[in-house]
Amino acid sequence: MKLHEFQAKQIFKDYGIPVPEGKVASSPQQALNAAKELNGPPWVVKAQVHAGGRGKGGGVRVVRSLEEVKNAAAQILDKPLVTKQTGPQGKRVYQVLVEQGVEIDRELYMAMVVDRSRARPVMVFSQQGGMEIEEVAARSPELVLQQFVDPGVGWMPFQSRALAYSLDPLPTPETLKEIITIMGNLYKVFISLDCSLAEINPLVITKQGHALAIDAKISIDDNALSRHKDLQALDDPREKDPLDAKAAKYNLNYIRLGGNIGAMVNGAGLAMATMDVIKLAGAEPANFLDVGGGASEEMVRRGFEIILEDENVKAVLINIFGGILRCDVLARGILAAAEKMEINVPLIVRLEGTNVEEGRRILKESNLKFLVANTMAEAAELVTRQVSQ
Amino acid sequence: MKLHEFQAKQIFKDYGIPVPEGKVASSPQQALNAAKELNGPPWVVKAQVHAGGRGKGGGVRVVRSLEEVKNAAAQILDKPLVTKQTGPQGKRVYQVLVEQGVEIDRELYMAMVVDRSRARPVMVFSQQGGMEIEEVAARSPELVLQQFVDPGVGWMPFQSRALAYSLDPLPTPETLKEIITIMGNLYKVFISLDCSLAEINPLVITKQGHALAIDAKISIDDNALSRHKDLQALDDPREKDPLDAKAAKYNLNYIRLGGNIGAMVNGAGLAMATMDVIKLAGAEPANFLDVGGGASEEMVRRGFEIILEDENVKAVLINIFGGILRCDVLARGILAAAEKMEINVPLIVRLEGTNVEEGRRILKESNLKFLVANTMAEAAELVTRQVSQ
Amino acid sequence: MSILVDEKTRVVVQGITGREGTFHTTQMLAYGTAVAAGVTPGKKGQKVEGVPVFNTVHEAVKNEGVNASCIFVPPLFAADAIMESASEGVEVIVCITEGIPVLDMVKVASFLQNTKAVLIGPNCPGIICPGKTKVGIMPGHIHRPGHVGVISRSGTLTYEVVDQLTRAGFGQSTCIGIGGDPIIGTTFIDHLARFKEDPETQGVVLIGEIGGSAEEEAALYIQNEFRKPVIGFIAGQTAPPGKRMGHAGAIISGGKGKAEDKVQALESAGITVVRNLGRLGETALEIMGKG
Amino acid sequence: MSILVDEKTRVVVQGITGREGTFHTTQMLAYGTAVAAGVTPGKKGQKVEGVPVFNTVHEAVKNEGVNASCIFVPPLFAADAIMESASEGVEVIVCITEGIPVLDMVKVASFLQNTKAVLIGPNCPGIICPGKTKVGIMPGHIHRPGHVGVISRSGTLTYEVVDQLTRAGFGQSTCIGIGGDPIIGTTFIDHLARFKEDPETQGVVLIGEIGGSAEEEAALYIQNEFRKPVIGFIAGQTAPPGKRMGHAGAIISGGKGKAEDKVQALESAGITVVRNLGRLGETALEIMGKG
Repeated sequence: MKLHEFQAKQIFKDYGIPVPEGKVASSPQQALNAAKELNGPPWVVKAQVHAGGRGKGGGVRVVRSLEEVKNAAAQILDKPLVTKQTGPQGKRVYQVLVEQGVEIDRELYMAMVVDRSRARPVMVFSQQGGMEIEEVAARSPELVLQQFVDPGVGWMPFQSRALAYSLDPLPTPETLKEIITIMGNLYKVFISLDCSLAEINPLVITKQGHALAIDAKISIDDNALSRHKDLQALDDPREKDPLDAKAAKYNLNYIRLGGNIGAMVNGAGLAMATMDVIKLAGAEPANFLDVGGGASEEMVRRGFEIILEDENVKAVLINIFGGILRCDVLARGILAAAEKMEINVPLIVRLEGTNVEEGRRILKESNLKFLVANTMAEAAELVTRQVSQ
Repeated sequence: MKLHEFQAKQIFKDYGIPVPEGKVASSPQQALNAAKELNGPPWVVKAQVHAGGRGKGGGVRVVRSLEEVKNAAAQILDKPLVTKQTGPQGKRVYQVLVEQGVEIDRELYMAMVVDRSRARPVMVFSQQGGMEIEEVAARSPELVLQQFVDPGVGWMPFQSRALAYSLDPLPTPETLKEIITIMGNLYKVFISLDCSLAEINPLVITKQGHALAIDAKISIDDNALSRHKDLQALDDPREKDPLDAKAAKYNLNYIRLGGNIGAMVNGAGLAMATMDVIKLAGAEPANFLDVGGGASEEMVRRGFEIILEDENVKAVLINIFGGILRCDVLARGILAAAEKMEINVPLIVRLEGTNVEEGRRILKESNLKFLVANTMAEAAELVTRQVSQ
Repeated sequence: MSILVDEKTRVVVQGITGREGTFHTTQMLAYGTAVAAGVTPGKKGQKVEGVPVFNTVHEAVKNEGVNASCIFVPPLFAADAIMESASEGVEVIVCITEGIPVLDMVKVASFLQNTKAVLIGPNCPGIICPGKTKVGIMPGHIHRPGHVGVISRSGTLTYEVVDQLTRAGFGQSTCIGIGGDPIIGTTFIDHLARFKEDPETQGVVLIGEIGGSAEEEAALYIQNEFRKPVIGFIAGQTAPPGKRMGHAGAIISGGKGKAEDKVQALESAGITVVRNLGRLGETALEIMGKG
Repeated sequence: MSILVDEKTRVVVQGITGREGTFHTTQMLAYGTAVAAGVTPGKKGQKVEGVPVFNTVHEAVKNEGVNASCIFVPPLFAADAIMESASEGVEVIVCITEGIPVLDMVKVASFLQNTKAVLIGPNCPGIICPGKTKVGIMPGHIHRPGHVGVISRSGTLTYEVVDQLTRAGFGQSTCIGIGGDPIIGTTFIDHLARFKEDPETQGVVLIGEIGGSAEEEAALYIQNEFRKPVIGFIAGQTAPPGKRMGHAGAIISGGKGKAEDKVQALESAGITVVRNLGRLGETALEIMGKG
């Protein structure tokens, strides 16, 4: 689960990572009121939306008068924000963060993620922070340092020193101390909240010599959310496609895509391979839907409904290889959905694996109209036929 | 640093380990008042003193009337408590703990220490708790279970289950849950407070089916005390020999013994070996004193003073092999002490190692009277001569 | 021969009294697996399909001599269950559970370093030696005893591959789903090394997917160390870019993880990569000859 | 030859600007040790006796190619200093610091498992190869190059032993103080194994003390694996029982740790044990012949 910048900054504040003074606003007038309560000019007005590249997309404005604060907020809230991560349709912005501007001397980069091959959290740090960090990493890898955390000891002071003393030129001892404190606290945020990402880019050193998190990005491990009741409240369903949100509600791993072939598959790997097959057949998948291993009849029904609610869908391919998900459960879920809604598109069903006989029998004995594919290759052929019709 | 039972029980309470209701008292009248505020009869009156074996020594009394509470407290506070750990002279008791009695169904044993060869904390658990636990361990080791803590993960629920489900017969699920909770909390106490020992013996199951820490023993790692300001206040200097207390004040590793040869040595190993030599020479060491590696002139002076303040001391052997402690520092410390107090006993000095020439010169050029030993063997001979005179 | 498990393997099912645990215990027993014990704390004395239930893995080891475990406990308790088996000396631990928090798996990985346990999974279908034993949830009937080893990050995709292999006439020596999570107990390389030493295994099918760098590392290993024929498949060739872990994720991965990179890594190691999954069976016939 | 360090060893002193760090840097330089760098955070650019000071061990490794460390930082910061050196690939770490909390050392022990570092200490005098190098605080002048290896849990007691060896005509190949704390980086056995392989070492003096079971374990190792002559000494034969760690300590130690038990363990492994420390030199002459 991604957090908004203002939510992440509140967490930073709670954990002793300094952030600029700021307030969140949902309207130009609220933005104006917020600016009045903050020191300025300058102020910064920032779109609160789950998408990177806001700066280049016009979602971050530095302004020097109260009037400009209001105008900037109005512009950001008025129309969808388009960045390289949102696609051309952009994303609607519901809130802006109004902050005091700061005078920036240097921009650093600091983040924590889990390194999968080492199975350890790692802090990534660079003295060349800012929007171009990935280019820095590709061009000058020696400027991007990593410190891996031994779970037996946690984050250690020597690791903070190894990173902070790499700064060239070296800041004052006071500034170094602030940066070192922020490193320890970022680790605490990461571990305490089960983060999959905690990123500060840029971490700036102000002209006054203070370290400050100018941006804040936190993602929470969805698998750990159930042990963080307080964080669940930070979810912003408006950030999701309505069908994605509905799928999330039923614990379905669904991503809406642009095509016209709906797909319901069990297992992420088989789902991806099924999408590949659809594409190779010359069609476009309308979605990725992994109903998962432990899917209940209810989840299958909801998943099927969600696929059919997508008006782009012209045919549906169900590709199930039963393992922990049993074919009979799948069949009953499909029938339960079919009872409640009309199915106007061709349905291609390919069932294999655990309890396959029972699943096939249930479908066969129902009133449901569907085409049977016995293999992936056959499924691909049928899809091609639907597309070319 | 050892804690009193009532101090350890307060910590247990703070960490969610249930203990009987109780109050501490310094006089029979206070004990009576305490009992009135507690449910009873019965009550238990327990000597608060840093020594094991209180039960057998008469330091723990179960009483059934308020009058008896007062009498028991009076008896305990009146004369030194003698147990197998105090020596025949016993130890004076300054406080008693008055507690509500509980009806005991079973007595278990639970403790946490660090296992030095595995370099890990270990929880020790037995269903045969009580005073005879060491005999149980020797006779029926299969009744004493151990779970080692991996520092990378801390105490895990499976470890609590491995211990708790060993109970035979198995208590009710509710009681098991209480015991499992106590295990997790005992680990938290141990790690959070830098304990060298956290022990509950007995951990009882009451007739009502509740788990309760009837006794509590906590020792804090002296090396870690400086990062636990709050715990430092729990030190009870009355528990120490006055010379031991003075030595502790100056960070000297001093233990008063019964003999007549005072000894000042650097390094615990050499100090022990020097004691061995004194004994082999037919004399008895008056003390163990390791002035340590980083000893300052001030520490040497205080150490020498402490040795001389022991009226049993008939001769002093100084055996220093300079390493991190330099011989010149040692010599200056001795002279500083000699300036302030009269030295009426023979002094045997054996100096070697770092800056030995400078140390010898300083002593030689002073007014101090002393005998020089060039080797351990020579030092032993001189000691023998002093003893036989 | 087979790798890791065989007909003598005695399995304990952790979480045996749960819905999935009970269902797949029945399935495993039906396949012929020696499910010797189950564990659910507090349920000692019960039986599931005739299998005795214990409170702890310790009891299961002591009473039934189990040496492999199959875990069905819920995600927030699964890390603890893995460590329990490992601490009791269980040699092969198969964790079926999906959705274990990543930081829990960081702890598990650290813990396992000090044990002799081999962890398969989590979030995996398990391991099967056709005709001998099945420790996991894969549908047994699609497998045949034979000489192809299968290693896969995916669950159901593995069934698809095995099904095609069987239909093409290729039996399997051992099939292992190593799991699809970011942190897993064993990698492609761990099992390739075992297949290398297994005389019964004459070729291997390796099924990867986008994300991470396990396939690239496996390619390097195969190029340097592995002489039996290998067929590869990478799922997600047409997948849109997945969740990005900020800049940090991209920096850490060094740009690896895309399907095309993996396909190239495998191909430049001399491995035949199947691009259309429907054609895997045919490709096996071309590469490994008649099954 | 010598073990672990020699004249080519390049040493970084952690905590070089402190009182002890500076003093013993001077002493080590005087002995001929290649002290190539010092570390004190924030003091980069200073020099101590001509030795350049850096902010981190990383800088010391990069700029001066150090491969051994000698640590003088205060007890609450020493665990961190050990891990810093280990994480930078420093191969031999000597920690002089006394008074490190035991739970800090639990972490250090766990951390070192994943590095190639050999930790000597803490609470030890260090290691010396007479005539070649000294990484530690022992008085250099009492040592002579030769063929006796010395391993000791004690600091000053080691000097006493070395002094007697030298006076009796026995030089030393390498002398190591492994440290007197409950948790130390390396044990008697680790170094016995190195002396076993070192052709220059013809015999070993092993100096133990009461507490723990390291001497008993060493005795077993010597009996089974070690063929060179060994002389043992155990300090604390007349010591009163020390601090008791409740019943738990006694249960964990299984009653081991008393001087007499250790003497017996050594003697029954065929090792000559000196009971009166004053006679160690003589005993060496008897056991190892003329030095």
